[in-house]
Amino acid sequence: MTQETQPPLLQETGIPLDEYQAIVRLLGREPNRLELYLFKVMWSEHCSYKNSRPLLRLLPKEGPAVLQGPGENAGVVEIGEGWAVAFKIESHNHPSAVEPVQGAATGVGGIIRDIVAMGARPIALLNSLRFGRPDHPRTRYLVRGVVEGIAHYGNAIGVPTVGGEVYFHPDYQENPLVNAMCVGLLRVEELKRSRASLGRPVYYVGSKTGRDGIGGAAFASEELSEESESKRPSVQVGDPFLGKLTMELTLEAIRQNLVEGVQDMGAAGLTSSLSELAHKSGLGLELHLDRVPQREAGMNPIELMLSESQERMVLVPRPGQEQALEALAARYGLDAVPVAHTIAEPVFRVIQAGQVVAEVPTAALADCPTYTREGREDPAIARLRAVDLNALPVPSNLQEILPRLLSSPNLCSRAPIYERYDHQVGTNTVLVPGWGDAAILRIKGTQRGLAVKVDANPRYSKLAPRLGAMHALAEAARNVSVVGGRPLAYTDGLNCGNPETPEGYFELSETIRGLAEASRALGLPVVSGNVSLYNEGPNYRIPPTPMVGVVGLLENLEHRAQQGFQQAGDFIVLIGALEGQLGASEYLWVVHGQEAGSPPPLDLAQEARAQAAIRALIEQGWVRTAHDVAEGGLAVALAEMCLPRGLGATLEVRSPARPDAVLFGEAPSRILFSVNQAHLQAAVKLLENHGLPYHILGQVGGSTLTILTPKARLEWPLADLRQAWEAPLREVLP
Amino acid sequence: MKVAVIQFPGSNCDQDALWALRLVGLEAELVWHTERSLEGFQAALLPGGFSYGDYLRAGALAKFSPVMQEVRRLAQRGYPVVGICNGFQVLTEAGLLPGALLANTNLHFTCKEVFLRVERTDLPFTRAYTPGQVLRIPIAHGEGRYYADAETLERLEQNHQVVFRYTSPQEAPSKEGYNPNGSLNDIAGIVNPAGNVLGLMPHPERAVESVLGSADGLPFFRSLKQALEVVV
Amino acid sequence: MKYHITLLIELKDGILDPQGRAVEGVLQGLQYPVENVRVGRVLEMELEAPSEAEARATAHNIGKALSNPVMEVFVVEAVKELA
Amino acid sequence: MKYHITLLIELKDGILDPQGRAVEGVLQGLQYPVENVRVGRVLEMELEAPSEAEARATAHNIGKALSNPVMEVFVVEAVKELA
Ligand SMILES: Nc1ncnc2c1ncn2[C@@H]1O[C@H](COP(=O)(O)OP(=O)(O)O)[C@@H](O)[C@H]1O
Ligand SMILES: [Mg+2]
Repeated sequence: MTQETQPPLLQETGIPLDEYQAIVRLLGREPNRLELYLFKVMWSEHCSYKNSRPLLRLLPKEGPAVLQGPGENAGVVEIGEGWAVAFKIESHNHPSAVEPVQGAATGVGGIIRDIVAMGARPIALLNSLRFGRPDHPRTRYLVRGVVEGIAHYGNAIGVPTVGGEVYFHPDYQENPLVNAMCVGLLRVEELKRSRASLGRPVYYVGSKTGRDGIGGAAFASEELSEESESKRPSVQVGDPFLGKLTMELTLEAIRQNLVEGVQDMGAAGLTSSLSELAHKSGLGLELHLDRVPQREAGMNPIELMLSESQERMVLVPRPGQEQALEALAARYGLDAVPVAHTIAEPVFRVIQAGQVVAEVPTAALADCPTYTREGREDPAIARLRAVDLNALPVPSNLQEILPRLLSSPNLCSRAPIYERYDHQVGTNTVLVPGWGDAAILRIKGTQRGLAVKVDANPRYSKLAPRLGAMHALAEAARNVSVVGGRPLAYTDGLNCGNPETPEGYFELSETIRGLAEASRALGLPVVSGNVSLYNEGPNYRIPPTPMVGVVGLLENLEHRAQQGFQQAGDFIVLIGALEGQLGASEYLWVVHGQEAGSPPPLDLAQEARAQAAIRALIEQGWVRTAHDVAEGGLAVALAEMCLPRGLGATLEVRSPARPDAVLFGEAPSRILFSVNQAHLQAAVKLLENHGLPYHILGQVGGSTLTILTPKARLEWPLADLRQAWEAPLREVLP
Repeated sequence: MKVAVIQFPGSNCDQDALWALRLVGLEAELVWHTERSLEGFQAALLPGGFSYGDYLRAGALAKFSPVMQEVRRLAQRGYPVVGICNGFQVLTEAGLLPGALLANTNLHFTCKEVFLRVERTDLPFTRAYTPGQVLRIPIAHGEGRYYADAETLERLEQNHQVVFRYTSPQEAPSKEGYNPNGSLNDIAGIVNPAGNVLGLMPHPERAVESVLGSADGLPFFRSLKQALEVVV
Repeated sequence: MKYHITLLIELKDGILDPQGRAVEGVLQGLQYPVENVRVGRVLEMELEAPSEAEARATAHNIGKALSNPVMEVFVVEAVKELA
Repeated sequence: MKYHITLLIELKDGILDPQGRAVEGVLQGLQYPVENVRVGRVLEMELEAPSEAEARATAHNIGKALSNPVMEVFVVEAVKELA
């Protein structure tokens, strides 16, 4: 059959013929229009992971602390004293490209509901953002909108936004990335899953259903084109006020032990939340559409089933608690309606006005065919990676390079962004944005704390997807370690291009393989995540962007580190090599205008030792200032340690290597820390015992950053560095 | 000596306020906005957050909540009533404090540490401070620009009703840049003429433990505790 | 009877309106010859009332309840009977 | 010539209006018989233009520039010549 001779319904829904035939096989008959739409959304990439599921199996998911791995609304990890953390990352790239404020806001609302669905109280939000060139007006429009949307929702619902990262790169110009991560805290015994027992009423709680974002999940799986810009589904609007009430109602119902199962209503709305609830419970479900609270008159079954109206949850009361649940909802002024009930026959049955309007086996909706494809590296990327950088001239004036790097949009101060986020509501934020490589949250009533960070370097991943993914996990974990947290597990937001092209599939597959390898080497399981594919502009793919969110534990909060120098006279020690590499570095891009070479090699065993060593130093109480050496290299890392408290440093770096590689080159597994004289020897001994190379570089003090190299004395007044570092993002976000 | 922490739909610093009050040993309980009686409470705290989503105008819709009648009664009878951030906005909207809080001049929500000078230490909220003491306390608001007409402003100053003012840190005095929202006369917090109803934009409950970066808000709650012990 | 009500709530003259200023800056940047830009709110709603006069009176009360006399003024911009 | 322009920017029908809903809930709680409350923005400004027709045309362009076509619609509510 050709395109023209396909049944009109296939053209309308965009379901490929082979999938349609699979549907007919599963049903044993032709589906009706509504049923076909149910398949369309459930078999979309966003809901079915049809291109990524076989690859995701490669990721290690087990660990002694893991209570819930991938497969539920969020992963859950035990942290001791009866507590556990639930966390997950979620993308909202396409909605944010269409309407940045609401796209970002509803992304935050959605990930919060996933955490609440596990029975956890959200205690922290993070976000990972990618935009195009900062001087482009559309980029400014997107940055302002996205930041406003995140602030609007997170601030109002009262969950602090404690961290994140932003990267500007021309390959995101048309297709920005907006991923939000949420971390929640729960008592182990209150862990909830998306489950219902037989014959239970299933309650719809929260906001009414309107024609919002019809087909959003399917939309998320299409490339952004001129056409989709005009096709714009009706935009979903976030309502943090109702979101807050819905969240409090759900958590209170769990605390009072009124419910046996919880499920959020996210992408693909009623269809996905109810059919998955039934399927995971090994049951069927009968849904009465007439009972669904509706905001607009005259909504048809397809609209009701596909609506992505926000601030809705599904609660399954325990037997006898129906009235209590309804009374609780009334207190919050929310709708709580038994719209469905579970049945033994494993089918998803939709009833309207007494008629069955759709009936499909629950397993069929879940059993989307998966695809394993042929991947092939884009030869252009391989060529870029092979570029010889040794021939690059060493700049004559090294002095002027540091301020230039500090004012690069990827390295400059993020304060104009995080100042707009409430990062303290909840009074648990011990390390606020700008003061550490990871945020720290305390757990009230214990000595414990959590360290959280999300990370991904698009340049590394663009030039070497597998190595880049390994770096992403290593760096996120390193950031958690340098504040004193022991990494427990991670969540990953995989943002890639079109998997139906060999290049796109190659990048997705390499990224996951890299993550898997780093996971095993670092002993970190993945407990949740998200895949967002088809991220492309009109004539290019985004770089594969694996946003890795790591959560770590501090057993004793007293022992933690921040990034800024705190005490004049302290000695400054570098763990790792003095020299970095130019390949894929920020320096190479900013100063030489090139994105080429290979990202630095990564020795995962040394990485693990470096992280263990810095944690031990912090745990001993010897180190209270530590910072990892990342983009921009040694000089930038040192400046970042001077700026928080305006305390300078004088250091000597003696290396025969080219000075730009020493000062600005990049390499993993490198950590700077400061230590007072009394503990210097012990600290050094500890590094030796861990088999780590190290260098004692100098001392803290003064109001300049001074670096003595074999050939030159470089001296920067901190005031100048601060100015270079603080100005650029203020222009984008005044 | 029990403090009622009023929960409007959308309040989100209610638990934080409760934590801070209990930290100094005060008895405190959450009270849902539909309650019609504050019997048994000797003080009320209106916490920060986004009551009714801050829709229309921050604090504008919360003033219609049933519990506000009782808050008003408590205030009239001379009991301490505190509004922090959104709570301050509610108190001005309800007419319990003069003036209004408008959008920050930078037009966006701003969360950061600011410095405050304590202008009065004879109040149930400030007795544990020393006159002129400079505090380091976070703000987190989008509509915190204090405004009142010239006459009201004049009266506030003459009656010494300004309790907290934005200022620069002592170690780095500066003439500008310290007022985060464009408040007239650098006003961060005011009190009614009787001295028992106080509103402030900064969050003392976020600065009650050194682990949170500052404990400069602790004396605020200690003062309240002292004052309430005297009431009994 | 059902009436459609339009209510405007605006900042009083003389009160700094940073949003208005920001919009003015944008428009002037686009070469529009504008001045004194002020940004306020418009509320539209449907109201049940026995007569237009009563609808107007109720609208007035609503405007009073929803505006803040310290810095705002309100206008009942329109009262239209609905079919 | 100088004209006073009033521009209304409102959410499209069908787009959820959380503000309107919250206001509606409060007004109904106060026993006002209202429904379908929607909250939008009103912009007032002074505009230099050679004629009323041109003022109106410019106001239209301004409305286009300031509203978000994904979610909003605008109306040029009034164009009045100033003394
Ligand atoms: N990249 C990934 N790595 C690990 N787990 C993943 C990944 N992507 C998705 N998952 C898991 O697959 C499940 C389905 O994800 P998703 O459809 O995003 O959930 P939800 O509908 O709750 O947003 C979740 O348990 C999620 O954690
Ligand atoms: Mg979910």
